[in-house]
Amino acid sequence: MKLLYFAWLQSRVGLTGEEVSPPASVATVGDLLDWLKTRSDRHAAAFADADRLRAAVNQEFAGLDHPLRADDEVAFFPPVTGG
Amino acid sequence: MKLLYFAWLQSRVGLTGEEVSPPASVATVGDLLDWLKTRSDRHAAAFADADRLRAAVNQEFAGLDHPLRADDEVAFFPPVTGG
Amino acid sequence: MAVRVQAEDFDPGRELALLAAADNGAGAVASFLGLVRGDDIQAMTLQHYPGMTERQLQAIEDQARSRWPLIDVIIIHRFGRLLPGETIVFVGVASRHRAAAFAACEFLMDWLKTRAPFWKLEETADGPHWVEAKGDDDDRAERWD
Amino acid sequence: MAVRVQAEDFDPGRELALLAAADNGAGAVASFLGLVRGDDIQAMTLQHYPGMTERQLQAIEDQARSRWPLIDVIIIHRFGRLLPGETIVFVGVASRHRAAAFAACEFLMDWLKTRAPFWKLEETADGPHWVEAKGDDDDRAERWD
Repeated sequence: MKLLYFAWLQSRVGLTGEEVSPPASVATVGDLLDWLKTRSDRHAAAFADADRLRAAVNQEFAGLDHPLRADDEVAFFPPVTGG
Repeated sequence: MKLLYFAWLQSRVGLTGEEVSPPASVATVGDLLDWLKTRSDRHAAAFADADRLRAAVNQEFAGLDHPLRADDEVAFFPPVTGG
Repeated sequence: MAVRVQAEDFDPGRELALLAAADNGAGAVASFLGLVRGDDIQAMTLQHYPGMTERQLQAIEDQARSRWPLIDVIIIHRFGRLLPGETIVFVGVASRHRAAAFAACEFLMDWLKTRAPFWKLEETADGPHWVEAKGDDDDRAERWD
Repeated sequence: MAVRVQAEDFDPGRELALLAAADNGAGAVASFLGLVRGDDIQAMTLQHYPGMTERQLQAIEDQARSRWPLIDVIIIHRFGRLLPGETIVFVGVASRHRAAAFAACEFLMDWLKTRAPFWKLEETADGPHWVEAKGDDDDRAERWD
């Protein structure tokens, strides 16, 4: 599973993205977010406040209950501020 | 008193404007309009339907009850259609 | 003066560049360009009331500036005979934020449509005829009362 | 394709001229230009999500076209490091009538502000910081639901 991080999430995690293989129990975006917190202290801090984050699955916005597949591209980021 | 006509009022009256000296009884825009109808058959036809006309006194929109002075510039025209 | 009434053509892109000038602190520029549609008319002649036109447009600009914090306003309206595709009117507004820029630009057009003394004579296959004012334009202008 | 995501600068006047092209039957062109304000920041870096950005902007254009009869739409959004006064975004809409052009232009900006994956990093005297999303932008976007 390909993960991408944007804006302040990049510097908090210390990565712009990563390739991960979560366990089968990770079935949704919310599951993935909880599992990511266990990967390192930086992950734990970066993903602590899920309310401040948004997600996209395969380049479409997705909620916490969105189902995941092993080959999905999943992005996490703060609310957008373009325009 | 200087009168100006615009749009279809010009061709109906047959004039783009005229210099007039209405009698003292002509005190308002409405009075002027009624008096103009007596000047010729073309005037009578052109000014017959006051609802379709608008007026300006000294280059500001004015209603039928707007008072008039001898040296005013008074314009009559249909509702505007610019832009 | 930001209000111009002219027979000559103009370059809307140049006006947009003036509104977006780097040193004026604007974050938002909203603009409107009105053109002669060419599908059913051969030409359009715009008559206006010289003197009153400039006064009214300036009054409309003043009114917009009193309602929103505007950095710059440009209003250009042409008169005379125009062919399909030619520009009739340009209204552009620069402000710090987009809400004010959009609102002021739309307000300027709505008031201009109902308060600036211009009249359109369309030349069609059936001959020339004066355009009738639209009740819809009055309704739009009244939104700002 | 009417959607462009690019680092390079562009000429908004040229885009306006494309929208006002004489042969497309448009009577109304509404446009918005967003700029880097220079009063309190030294530079602004726009990060985006390549791929998703283009998809979202195209989806926003499609949504606008399904709501209003639009002749042409141009959306340009820049990314990378931009200095005060530089253009960030251009949205322009051509339609037969002004009501549709104004509404669609404002709709496009409101949806772009809340749905296009861009993030602004401001460089100020205090150092760089990521701009926080504004609830006001959400409110404006929800007007169209």
